[in-house]
Amino acid sequence: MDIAWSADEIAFRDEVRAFLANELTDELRASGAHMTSVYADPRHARAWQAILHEKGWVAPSWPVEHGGTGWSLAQRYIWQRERIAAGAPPVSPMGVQMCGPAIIGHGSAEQKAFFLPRMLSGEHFWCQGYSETGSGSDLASLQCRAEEDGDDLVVTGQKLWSTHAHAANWGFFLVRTATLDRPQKGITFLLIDMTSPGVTVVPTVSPAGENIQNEIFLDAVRVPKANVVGAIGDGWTVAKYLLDFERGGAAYAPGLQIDLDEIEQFASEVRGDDGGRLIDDAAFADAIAQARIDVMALEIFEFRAMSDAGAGRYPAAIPSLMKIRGTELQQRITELRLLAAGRYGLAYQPQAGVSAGPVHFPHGEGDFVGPREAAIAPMRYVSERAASIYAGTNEIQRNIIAKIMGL
Amino acid sequence: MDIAWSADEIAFRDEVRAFLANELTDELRASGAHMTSVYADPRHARAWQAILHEKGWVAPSWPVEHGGTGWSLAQRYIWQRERIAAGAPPVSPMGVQMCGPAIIGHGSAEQKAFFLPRMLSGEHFWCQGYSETGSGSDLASLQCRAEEDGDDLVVTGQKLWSTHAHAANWGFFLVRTATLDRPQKGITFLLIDMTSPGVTVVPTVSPAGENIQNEIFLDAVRVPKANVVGAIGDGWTVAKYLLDFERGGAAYAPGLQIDLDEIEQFASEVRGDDGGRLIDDAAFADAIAQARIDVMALEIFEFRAMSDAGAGRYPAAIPSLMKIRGTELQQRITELRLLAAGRYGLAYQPQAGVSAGPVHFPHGEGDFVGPREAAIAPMRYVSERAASIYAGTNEIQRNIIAKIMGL
Amino acid sequence: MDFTFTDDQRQLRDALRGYLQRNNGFSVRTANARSASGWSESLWRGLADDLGILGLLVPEAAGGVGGNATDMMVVMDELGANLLVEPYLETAVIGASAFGAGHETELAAIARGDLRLAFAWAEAETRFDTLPRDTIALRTTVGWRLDGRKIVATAAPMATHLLVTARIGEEPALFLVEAGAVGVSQQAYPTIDGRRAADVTLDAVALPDHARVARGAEAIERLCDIGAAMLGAEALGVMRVMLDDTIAFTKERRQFGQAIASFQVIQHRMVDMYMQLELATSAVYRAVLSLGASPAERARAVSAMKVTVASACRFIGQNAIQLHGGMGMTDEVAVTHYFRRATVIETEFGSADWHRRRFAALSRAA
Amino acid sequence: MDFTFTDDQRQLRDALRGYLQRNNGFSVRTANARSASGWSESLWRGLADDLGILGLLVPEAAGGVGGNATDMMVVMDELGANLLVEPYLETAVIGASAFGAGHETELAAIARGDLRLAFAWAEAETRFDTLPRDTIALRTTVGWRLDGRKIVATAAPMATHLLVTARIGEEPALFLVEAGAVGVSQQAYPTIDGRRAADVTLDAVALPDHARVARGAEAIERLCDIGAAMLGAEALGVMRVMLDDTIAFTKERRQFGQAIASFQVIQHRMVDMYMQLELATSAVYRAVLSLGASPAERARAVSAMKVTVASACRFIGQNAIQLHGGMGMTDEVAVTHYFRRATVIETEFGSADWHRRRFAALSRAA
Repeated sequence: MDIAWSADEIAFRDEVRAFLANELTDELRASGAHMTSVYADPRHARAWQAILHEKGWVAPSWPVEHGGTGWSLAQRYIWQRERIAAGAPPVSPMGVQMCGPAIIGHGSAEQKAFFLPRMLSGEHFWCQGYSETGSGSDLASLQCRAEEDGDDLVVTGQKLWSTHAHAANWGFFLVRTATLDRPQKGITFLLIDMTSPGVTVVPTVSPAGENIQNEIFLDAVRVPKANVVGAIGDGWTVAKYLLDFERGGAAYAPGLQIDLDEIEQFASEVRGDDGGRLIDDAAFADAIAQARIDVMALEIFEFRAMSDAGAGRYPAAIPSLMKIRGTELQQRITELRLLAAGRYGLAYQPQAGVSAGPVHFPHGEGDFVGPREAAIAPMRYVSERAASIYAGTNEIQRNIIAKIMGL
Repeated sequence: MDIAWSADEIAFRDEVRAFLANELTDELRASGAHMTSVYADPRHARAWQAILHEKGWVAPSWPVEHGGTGWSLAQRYIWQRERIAAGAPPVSPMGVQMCGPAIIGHGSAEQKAFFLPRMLSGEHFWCQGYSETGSGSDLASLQCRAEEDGDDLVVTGQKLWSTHAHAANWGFFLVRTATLDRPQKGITFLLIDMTSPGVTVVPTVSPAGENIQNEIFLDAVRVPKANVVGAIGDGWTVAKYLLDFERGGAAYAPGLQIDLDEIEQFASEVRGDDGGRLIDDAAFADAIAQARIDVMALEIFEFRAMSDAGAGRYPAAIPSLMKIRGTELQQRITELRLLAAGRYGLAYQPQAGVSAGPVHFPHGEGDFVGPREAAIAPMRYVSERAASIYAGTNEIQRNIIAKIMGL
Repeated sequence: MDFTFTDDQRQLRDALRGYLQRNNGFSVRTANARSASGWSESLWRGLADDLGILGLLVPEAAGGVGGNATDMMVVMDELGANLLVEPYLETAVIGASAFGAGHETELAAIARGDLRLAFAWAEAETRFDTLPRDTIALRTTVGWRLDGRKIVATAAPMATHLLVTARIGEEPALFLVEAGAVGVSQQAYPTIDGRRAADVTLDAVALPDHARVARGAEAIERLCDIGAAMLGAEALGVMRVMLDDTIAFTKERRQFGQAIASFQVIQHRMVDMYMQLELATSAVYRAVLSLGASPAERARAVSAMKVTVASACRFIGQNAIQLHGGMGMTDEVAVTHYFRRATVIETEFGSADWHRRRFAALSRAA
Repeated sequence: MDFTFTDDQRQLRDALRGYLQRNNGFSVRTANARSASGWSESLWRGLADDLGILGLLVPEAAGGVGGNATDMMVVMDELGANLLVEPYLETAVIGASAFGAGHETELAAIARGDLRLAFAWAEAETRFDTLPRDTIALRTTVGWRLDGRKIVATAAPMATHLLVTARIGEEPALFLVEAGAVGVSQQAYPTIDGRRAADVTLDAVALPDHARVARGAEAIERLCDIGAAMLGAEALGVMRVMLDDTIAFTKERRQFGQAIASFQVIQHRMVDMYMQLELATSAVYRAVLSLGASPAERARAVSAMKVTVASACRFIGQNAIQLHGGMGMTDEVAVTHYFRRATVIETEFGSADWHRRRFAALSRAA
């Protein structure tokens, strides 16, 4: 066992740092640093992706032949860590991390040739069409129907919680092409041009007043069968492949460490309850220390998963354990951020941050009151309640782990 | 609404205080103050009961005609509070609080005339025979059998977790007299002379090394049918009546307040982590304050339940809510006690306390090291893990409440 | 000792509940909150004229109802359950409690609905401390001159007058300031619960002599304790709705072929929410019934309550969202609005940490 | 970066596991713990002669194995899983780490099993602070004189020698003292986890010059950190058994017609126990792998670990008892013994509060 990064890994880290120092503009840094949720706004995300594309670093986890970087898991972890530390906005995950692997694993040669380069370049900006009104955690119960009609599938239905659908030109969807004995059967994985006739995107306003998610209405949308990934009716296999693709790559800890750094920095500048600096307040200092300790344990847990995956071992419960713990700490840290903000944490001032979408509640423009950090705090707190809900609620994750434990 | 005690209630409190001040001997006080679990040792409990019997205060919740005090719920609460504050040992609950109500509600005139006076005087010291190896939370599944044979029932089986059975001369049992469609049917409530041939009591050693609970083996024990309370086969009704008897009388808060007083007193005498007194340590002071705040809320919750019960209202979920919250705080406070004890909390020194039964682990006699409070702390911590298990685990209580909530 | 409501209190609650259902339904309330002013004049008038509750704490001699703290608790609970955005707490609770003899005019104006108040106590450098630090009142020949800056004064943008804390030398005091007075400027913004607040700058504001409404630290602390206690009562209504909505939603919502309320983990979570609500209710009763007690006893009960209520608001609020799943993350369902109100209540008049420490100090002193 | 065990380490673990199953089974271990001496001479000899692990950290030149910290972690984990009561940590970990050049004799005696040590660092007035306060070492013409009193020195009643911290003026130092030396007296007692400890009085104890084994605060803190890290490794074994036993018990135990492991609330509780164990494991790995780092980095990793492990010990321990129901409240089932060991580990070498504060101070300084 060895906890130190190797000389090669350190050299790689330095290369990454130099790249980030050179390429990040002030505007991009601000966009990464003042996010009001975990999502960057699409405009900056695309601008940053263009820079990465030039360098060939958009999709580290992809195979090299499709444009991946050929990095080890450790290098990928280092990249994420440094990227977050430098304040760069994240590349939108819907294309590169979610749809890309599906195409790579189950797509046709034509699909790979057409979609993957455009995904890397950012020409295609992707959204996801999975959840429905009656199908959240129980995704397999989805009802959005696609009927075969010659060379096309005709899709009618409704999708929810589609992040950035309002800014996307392509979407990957799960639709029902047949109703069979098990709900997982008869589902098809389909790529839809979001400019197709019959596609309507309606903004969903989040509790924080932002339009990040959307509803998508599909009304007899004609989609060529050539856009089916895998076989018709075999979409569940594709969707599961996608979930398994990034094993060993979970990296919550780097972002959480930066969050804590920001909060500590802020707390060293404002007054605490006992008259001194907030950072010197015993209860607050205790809470920060506990959060740091928790993040440290999570970080090593991530290292261990990475090391095990590298050695060909990867306990099935790991992704669910990571998701639960990562999001619990993420939410806990938004609580600390809100606590640090004190009374200014009550003010609704999305204009102080960089929102991932249009803001729909009444709010000011330009100037804001109090510190920027305090203005962002309630946005983050409210937005991050979603973290324990999306991608399988933490209750569902515990069900999954219990099953793996043989209970 | 009014939170103040009335003048009458205050006068009653003063009467109680005067009585306690006069009657409590130093030995009895020590027995109450240095308990290693929630149980007093039988010898002191009986000595104190004799004093109460003379005063007529053994069974406040009983009807006056059977020897009750005729007190209001508020007076009963005041009595408990003052009794605990004065450090008096509790009277054994198995007779007066558990078996007594069953006899009062469902017993024959002969049973009342014979058992109730002896229960009050302490001549009969009672134990309970409910739980079995396979029947803990699922009490109705009990298997201990009683066969009818002329005027007798012949009982064979095994009972667990019988508090103070080693010191009892009478026991109240649930036994199966028939196997019917529902497990609750065919159960009989039976009073058994513990000196009967065929009764064997085997000590159960607790994790803290004490013998408080026991196993009871019944091998063809002949019990006159005259000792059946209620009808043969109707024992479940009697057992449920018993549970309902003390509604509105829950009083965890008074004892927990005294516990916290003791811990604060102790913490003001020992050193804390930052060099000053433990009580001045920020983290410890915070934890104590939180516990006091929690106990305050519970106290008013108890007052409300008492007030509502007095007004004829008593939501069905109340006993389960009280049990959960009372035991959670009870356990939390044992954690604080252990924390206060510091390193001396590791030492196993039951000889520093007054155990409710013989101690079976190797330990010293007489002299102990460190403060007495520290020596008792680990005993209490370990013993009180039982609080969330006995009388229906807290998980079962939540099931009960969920059902009442209509879930 | 008695914890039952009187028949009058039950009637008051029922009347208020019916009125608000008719006049402050969810869509109406949301529209009011998002309007330019952020509140409804007609609803305010209704509280005064139709219900008479603006004067609930105003003495009968001054045109009010002369009600007691328990009456007000009943009202605040219902206002919480209906997410009222109008400045009732600031006006009818804090305002009515601030004015004593000599201010009958203001009390009457409160009861009539002509006065809308904001309580500007917080400053950038005081965090949750109750007393003023950088807002200074100076004696002038005709009265007072105020200078300073107040932050996040809730309801200030919709107030006719501000109750401003300032210190005269070392003595804290409370001043009544017209919102439009010369030297008063506001930077207004919404709060995350759909209300309005402002940072208020006071630049050589000239006030008449009788503008000093109260003096001394105890007077200000008492007002904050009254405000916190009644905010706690409001929280009970807010939390009750979240629990009821969550129970209803989980009974309706089906996943994997069954209502999610049938899953044991979900059931136990809602049991714990119910428990938190009962404990918070108990703490609020004690705080409200202690408002007339000695300052130390009052403060201790209020701080204990605020800690208990903050924890309940967080637990019930977060779990209400969690159990609503994705639906909890849209602005369309009422529960998200209650969640945000609960989040604000958590730290209003001091965070749980602040009150726990105050409680500990008071307990030590006792 | 690499978090995999070597083949040698896996073999070591398997060999140790098999040996302890044969020679330290639950009833044997319990009988040893309750015997007059509280430990087993034959098992101790076996650790030295059959397994060779008493010298695991002793350099090969001194007759040891020359193993590293990861090797020791593997061993401690297994000892935890088997609830060893013999003074292995005190002797083979702390002792072997305390002795440097010039103490080859003692190192060899450790490896041979001839030395059994106790680490007497705690004093009545220092709570969890690592450094001595009221134990004083004075220079004499031939060596040292020790006076003072140590509390709850675990393993002292079964030790041949004590490692005693004392201060020389302001400088802390570590001394090797024969357990039977003139002036050394013990008041011995069991601990709640079935081990033995003593309060040790040192009354003008005369020591030779070379009895001073180490000097300076850093030397003592390093020893405590090594002890805490390896105690953390032991905790992993203790917790793993509790989790495994609980899973097995809940799958077997039936109530209301089904295995209690089939109830969702019970399942999620065990998932959370598993989570705590994984996080504790991660924290222990970091602490153990940081033992050779700079003092600040080592201390930070160890304190973080101790907080994480304490919380895991409490959560897993309490829930293991809870899910065993009444069975968890008897001395007969193994889980109660593991629970008591876990409870002791929570505060050994400092409570979670103490380490959280140390961590915060170190983080601030960094």
